[in-house]
Amino acid sequence: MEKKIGCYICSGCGIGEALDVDALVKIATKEQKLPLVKKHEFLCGPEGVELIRNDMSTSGVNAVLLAACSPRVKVDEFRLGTSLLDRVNLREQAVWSLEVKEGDDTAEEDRQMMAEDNLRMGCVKIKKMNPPEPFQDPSFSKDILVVGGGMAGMTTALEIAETGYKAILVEQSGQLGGMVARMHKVSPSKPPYQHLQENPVAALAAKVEGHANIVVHKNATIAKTIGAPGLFDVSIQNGGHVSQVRVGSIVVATGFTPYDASKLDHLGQGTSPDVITSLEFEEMAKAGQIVRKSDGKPAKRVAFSLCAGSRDKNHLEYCSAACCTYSLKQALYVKEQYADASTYILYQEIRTPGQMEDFYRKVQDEGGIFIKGDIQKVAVGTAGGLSVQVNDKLLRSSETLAVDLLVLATGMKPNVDTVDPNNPSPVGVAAGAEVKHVLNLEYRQGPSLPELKWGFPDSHFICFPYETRRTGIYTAGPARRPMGIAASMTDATGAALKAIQAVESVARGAAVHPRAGDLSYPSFRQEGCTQCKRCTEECPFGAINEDAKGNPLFNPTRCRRCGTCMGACPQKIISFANYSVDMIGAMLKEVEIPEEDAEKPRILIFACENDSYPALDAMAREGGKISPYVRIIPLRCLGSMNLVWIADAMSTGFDGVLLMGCRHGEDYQCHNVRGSALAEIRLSKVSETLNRLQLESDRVKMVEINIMDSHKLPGIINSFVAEIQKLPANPYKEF
Amino acid sequence: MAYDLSFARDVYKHSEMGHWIKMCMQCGVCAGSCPLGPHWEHSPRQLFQLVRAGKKEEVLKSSSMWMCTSCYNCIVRCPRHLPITHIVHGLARYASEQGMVDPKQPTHRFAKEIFWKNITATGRVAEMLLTMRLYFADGLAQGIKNGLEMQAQALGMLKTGRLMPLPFRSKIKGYAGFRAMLDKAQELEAKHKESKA
Amino acid sequence: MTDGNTARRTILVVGGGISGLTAAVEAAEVGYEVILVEKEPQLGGRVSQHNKYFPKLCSPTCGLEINFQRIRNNSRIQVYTLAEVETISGTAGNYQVAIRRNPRFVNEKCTGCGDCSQACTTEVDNPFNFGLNKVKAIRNAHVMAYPSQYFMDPLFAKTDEAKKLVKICPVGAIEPDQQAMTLNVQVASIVWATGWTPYNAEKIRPYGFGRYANVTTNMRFERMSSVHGPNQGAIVRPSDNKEVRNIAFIQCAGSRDHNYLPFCSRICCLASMKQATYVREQYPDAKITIYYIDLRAMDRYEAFLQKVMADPGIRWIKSKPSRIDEDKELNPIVIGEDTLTGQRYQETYDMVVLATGMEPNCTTEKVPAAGVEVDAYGFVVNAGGGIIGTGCSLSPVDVATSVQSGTAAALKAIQTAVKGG
Amino acid sequence: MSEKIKEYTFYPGCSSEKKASAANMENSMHAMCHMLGIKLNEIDDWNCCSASIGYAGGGELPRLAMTARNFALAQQQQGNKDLVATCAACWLALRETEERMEESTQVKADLATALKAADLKYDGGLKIRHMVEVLIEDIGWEALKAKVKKPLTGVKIAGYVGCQTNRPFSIAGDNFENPQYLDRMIETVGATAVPYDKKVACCGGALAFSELDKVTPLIRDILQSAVDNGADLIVTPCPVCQLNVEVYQDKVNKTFGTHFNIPVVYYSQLFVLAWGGSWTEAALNQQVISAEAVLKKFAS
Repeated sequence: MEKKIGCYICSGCGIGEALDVDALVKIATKEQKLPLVKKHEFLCGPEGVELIRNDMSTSGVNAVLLAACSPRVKVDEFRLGTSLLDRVNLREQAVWSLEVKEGDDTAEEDRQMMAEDNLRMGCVKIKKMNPPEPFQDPSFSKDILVVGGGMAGMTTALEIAETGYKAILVEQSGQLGGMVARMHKVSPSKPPYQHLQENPVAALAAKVEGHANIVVHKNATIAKTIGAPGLFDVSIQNGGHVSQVRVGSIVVATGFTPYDASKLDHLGQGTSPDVITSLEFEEMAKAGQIVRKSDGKPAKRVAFSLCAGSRDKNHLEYCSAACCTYSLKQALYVKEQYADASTYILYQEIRTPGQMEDFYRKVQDEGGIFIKGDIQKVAVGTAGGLSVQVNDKLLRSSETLAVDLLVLATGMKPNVDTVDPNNPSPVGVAAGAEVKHVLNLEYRQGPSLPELKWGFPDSHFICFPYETRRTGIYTAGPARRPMGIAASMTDATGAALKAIQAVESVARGAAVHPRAGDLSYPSFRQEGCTQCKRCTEECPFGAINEDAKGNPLFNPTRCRRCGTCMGACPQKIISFANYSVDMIGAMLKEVEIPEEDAEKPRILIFACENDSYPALDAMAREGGKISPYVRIIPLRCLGSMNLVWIADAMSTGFDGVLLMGCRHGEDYQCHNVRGSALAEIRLSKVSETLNRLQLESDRVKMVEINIMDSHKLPGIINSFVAEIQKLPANPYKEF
Repeated sequence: MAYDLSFARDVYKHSEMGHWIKMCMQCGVCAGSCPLGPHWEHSPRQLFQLVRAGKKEEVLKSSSMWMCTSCYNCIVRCPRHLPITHIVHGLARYASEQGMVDPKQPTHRFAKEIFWKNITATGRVAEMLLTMRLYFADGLAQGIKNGLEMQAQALGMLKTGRLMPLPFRSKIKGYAGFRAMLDKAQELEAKHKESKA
Repeated sequence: MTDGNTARRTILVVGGGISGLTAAVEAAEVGYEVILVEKEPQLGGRVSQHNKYFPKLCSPTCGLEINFQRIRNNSRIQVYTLAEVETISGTAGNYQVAIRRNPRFVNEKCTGCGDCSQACTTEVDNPFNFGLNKVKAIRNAHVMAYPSQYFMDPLFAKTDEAKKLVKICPVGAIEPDQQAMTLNVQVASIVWATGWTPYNAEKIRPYGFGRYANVTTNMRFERMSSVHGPNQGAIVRPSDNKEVRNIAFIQCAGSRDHNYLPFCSRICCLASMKQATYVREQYPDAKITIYYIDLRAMDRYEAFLQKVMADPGIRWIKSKPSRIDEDKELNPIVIGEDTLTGQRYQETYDMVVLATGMEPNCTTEKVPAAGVEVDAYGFVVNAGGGIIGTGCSLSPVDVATSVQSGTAAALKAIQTAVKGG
Repeated sequence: MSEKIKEYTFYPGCSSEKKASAANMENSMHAMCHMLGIKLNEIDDWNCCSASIGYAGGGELPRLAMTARNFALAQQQQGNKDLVATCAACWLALRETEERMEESTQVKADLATALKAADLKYDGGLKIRHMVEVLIEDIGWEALKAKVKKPLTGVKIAGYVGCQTNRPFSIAGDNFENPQYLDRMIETVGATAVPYDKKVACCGGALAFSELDKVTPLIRDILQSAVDNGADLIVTPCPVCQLNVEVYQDKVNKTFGTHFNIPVVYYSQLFVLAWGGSWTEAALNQQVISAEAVLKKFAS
């Protein structure tokens, strides 16, 4: 269908007073040659919207350019049923952000110029914009693979099945239940938060195994996972037998391994058979008799050493979250068996958050003794058992306890293979014949999930805890963060939702987080490719595989639509229907560059639309004023910034370019994980470009902008403009 | 060996409100709430941890529980609702029963040897007698010295009709029953202790 | 308003804080219809009042903005602000809910131009900043508020000035005569995400909040530290606006305490550590003291504890202070016992921040439906059924756990819809 | 007068006996109650409550039994009329005994056995009241104010609540850290309540007997704060507080070189005076530190 663009310019909210709207109409009509241009004094009002809708139904307008306020407001009003919609920000940028004193003709002229340039860029953009066609494949699957048959995995599978989807549960061992199956009882999860609860594994396993929507594979591992969300082909290996399933998404719930106690000599491990781990203690309690391992005598005096290997820079640096509570639980086991039990909790900090404080009190009420201190020495006791010397911090003395058992509350190490995201291994290197990876992904960036820290495979563990950097693959339970049983079950339920959401989004051809619902995805003009591999290496989500020659093999359903590949590509072969190197290049070239002697520099700002752009809006709302010489182009992510645009800007005559992106580094805020970091790396190469153009490298600068930095923006922008003004004008203006 | 729980268990059972000691979470609120804080050997919190650690000597010989003014600040502020005032009183009495209290401990001497005898002798306090016994507890010479030091106070009270000049008072009418009741109560308490032990 | 088929796929989310927002967008992105009800004029809940998140020290506004973006881009979510659930009847799969929509006095024509606020001369205590400063009686709660539509204080709406403002608005958005109305909806399931209120520190009498000018609370401190707060982010003593050279944070102010909130509020330790970094950022030489019982930096937050502990200017005293006094210069004096040295202390500070905990809103605003179990503290206990508690309705939790919980609640709500009860 | 006589069972306690340390409290209480139409029926042959220092010699049961005997006599003689105490320690002992009987069936049974040895029994159900609660709850602030004939205008008073009428059982639900009732009483009689940061500080209680040196600094602080805040007078509801703070002023002055000479009176004395009572009716003649300079002009 022929694109027919309607352009609507609002004169409300002071736009009409500040700007020559008729001149704007003229630019859209005469200069940009848009077929239908109208102005209205209150475009978002019922009459304004009706005007547009009427044109769409009667005049065949199917692409709409609105020149009014920020695209972040009045979204509901302008939901017009077309994907070809763009908004030119006149109000916030060209009116509110500029200081224009009454009668200052120059300032008024500058303001008008900014508005006109904004409109020009909008016109070019809408012209270049094509409707995204959602990616579809008739062989999409909505089934979901769950790896790991412990509490988290079983819960995930059951929740998926109960919602009406099919779950394929793969468990490495011969039975379901995982770590919890080896436990005696579990800690309280319901009021009054004091009583031990029966082990839930058997009941849950029976439900899972009996569920019509769940297929269970035991003694099975994943030999290979190829494909992408909706189209994952998973090879399930069961002994010598390999079966293939196609699934839409995957939940990794492979749990944890207790920290290796053999590394805990300093806590007495190896001193005596009576020094055991909490898991061994669970098994002993489950078997029925709590006894000294050395001689089988009743173990009535039991000490529990918390943080055994956790919160320790020589071992696990993090807190394993559940050990306090499960040690408290184990103290009650002793009490259950022996009325005259003596139980000692050797702790650093008791961490029983929320209502678990009641459980702490319960254990005290049952006579549990809490000693804040470190184990100094463990020796075999004179009458068997152990003598444990503790640096008692509350008594400020070294004390020795006689106990029958010392239980080391070893922490949790996630059972998931991760890879350093900054050095992803190429295909084939890490994936050996021996199956030791959870998913064995056939991804160009390696068979493992990228880690964030300490081997945990997520990306934004505060705001978007389920997101790994592999689209459609979610983690649940202790595989992604140390947690206890109740938390794992909640976590598993959430992961089930994310997995379901992924298959439903894929079915609609829509992106998942963070550009949820986006139907666009990049296409690759393969004939232009020089096999430089930048796109395949840089995609933060590993969406792009490679063929043997190094050509990119793009997987649309792995794509999060950030455009990092587009920014990476020196050949400009990667484009979205509605976002491309060509489009942004054409927009910036459309800006009118005043003559060199006009003393009106032009500064281009590329602003990340997630944080910087909202901050610019907030600045405008708060009355912050910036130089009228800047022209702002929002980007999906600074990762999509292509260096060609800098060259284009310079050759067009812009005097400077300012890049505004999110914080990167360890505490990164980039929604696409690596976008702003990659932009900075690319920028380090820009001086080369500038040198080639014989320009000062100071002309291009990148700043980290936080969404709350609205108050800092005038300073940042205006001082950059001032710096640029100190330089001679860009000599390319004349060309 | 520390943290042998036999002492703690004895205290839990036999010291008034002693079982609450289990519930202390060692936060320290009690210590800063006590008006006699500067004079403590151990704050209540420390006493409780020492009890749990089995430090019998240290606990029972501590002067701390004799420093209680019964102001109840610790009780109302304790986040675990431990009846600290009562626990401390209980420990004081427990120490006394075990014969572990320094015979010169002034509050012990006053409370046990003078006050309790005074009230149980007649059923009511005889204030003048109480005062005299107190002053003369360390012998005649010290008593006269004490008395002279406090002469102004006593005279003021006498002049305003707030001190009975006679040291002795008559028993309450139902004294026989009162005494029998106390004996019975003591007997019951002793019996409970045996059965618990 | 909803036909039967839609109703069977509609989920009501009560509460527009981080848990409710999450439940709403996650369910909508699966493909379900969502009605999101929030009692305040804007979404974002307690999170929006925070200056920064721990452990990354990034702005919560960033996390909220992406959620608002998800709402803007998703036509399946219907948001009602200034709205409260009055009654719930029916059963799982088929609930009838009466929603009271309180008047905003500014209709949807509002363009957010701000002319009315500028013209308005009446100022009121700013509830968003806990009354620490004044704001116009017609306004937006804060610059990033969503929706950006203005609102008017109900008491102001009755005044003559409010009527005069009608003419100020170029688009006719101001309606001081707006009345509350009831909206009846039919939904399959309900996510209860009404969150929490900071514990009223005035009840903790030994600490003197409310009597002593320089004793404040952690939530007030968040606002004081925010660039959009009452002092544009300058951390100063409330009594005289002087620089803060010596500040103390008191943990478990009200929490883990049978006199107040017996449970642990979970987030306060980390919140105070975070606030210590605010102080450090503004005052490189300031002395900071944190009084605590146990430092509860759970799981991966341990790294944040270690990071803050690396600051040599922070003293950590394992002690729950007994009380606070005040000297003649209005300096708070913190009194207690250091449990690791056994020494009693009496320390004078410029300012003391009480790390108050979370009181579940379910205690004061009970779920208006039969059969919803709550525990002794007023937290909802999920025991199956079509009304699903989430986030701080269930337990005092941090943002990440709220997101986790909200996502899980979305699935349970969808399951109810799928099964039809 | 149409007011109905209100009757209560009354437990005065040892210090309120004739020629005992709190005789001024006792005398003024009777005058106050008379003016209010309150009849106090004293328990015949009551015994000591064992006070806060009784624990060293008496175990829990003997101590509780002493109060149980008072309960039994009260019930036997007066039925279940509310049992009122004026002394802080006495009231506390009554409340504690009541509480422990409620908490433990064992304690309850043991006390019954002990009482039986004295041919007594207690069926439970007595309501324990402090005199201040009677004034606030049964008479009411309005009525207390309405009776004022000679408002104590211009007198600046520090309301010293002390410990045991406040903790752990607060009066009429008032606040532990900053109770209001005493300041309100001061305002009710027309005087001015000065701000007083030692309002609930401890005077040392019974330790004044055995550890006077440790207690005098506490008393000094209580006095110093009252004087610093401009008080002419200290008022208190507690006989131990009154005794320690009044009688030991001399000792404090000697020890610390101070010059305190501030009267310490009971609330009952203020009410009697303000309601038109005489100096003697208010028992103000029984002060060790005379209040004449401050209060005499209001006496009828």
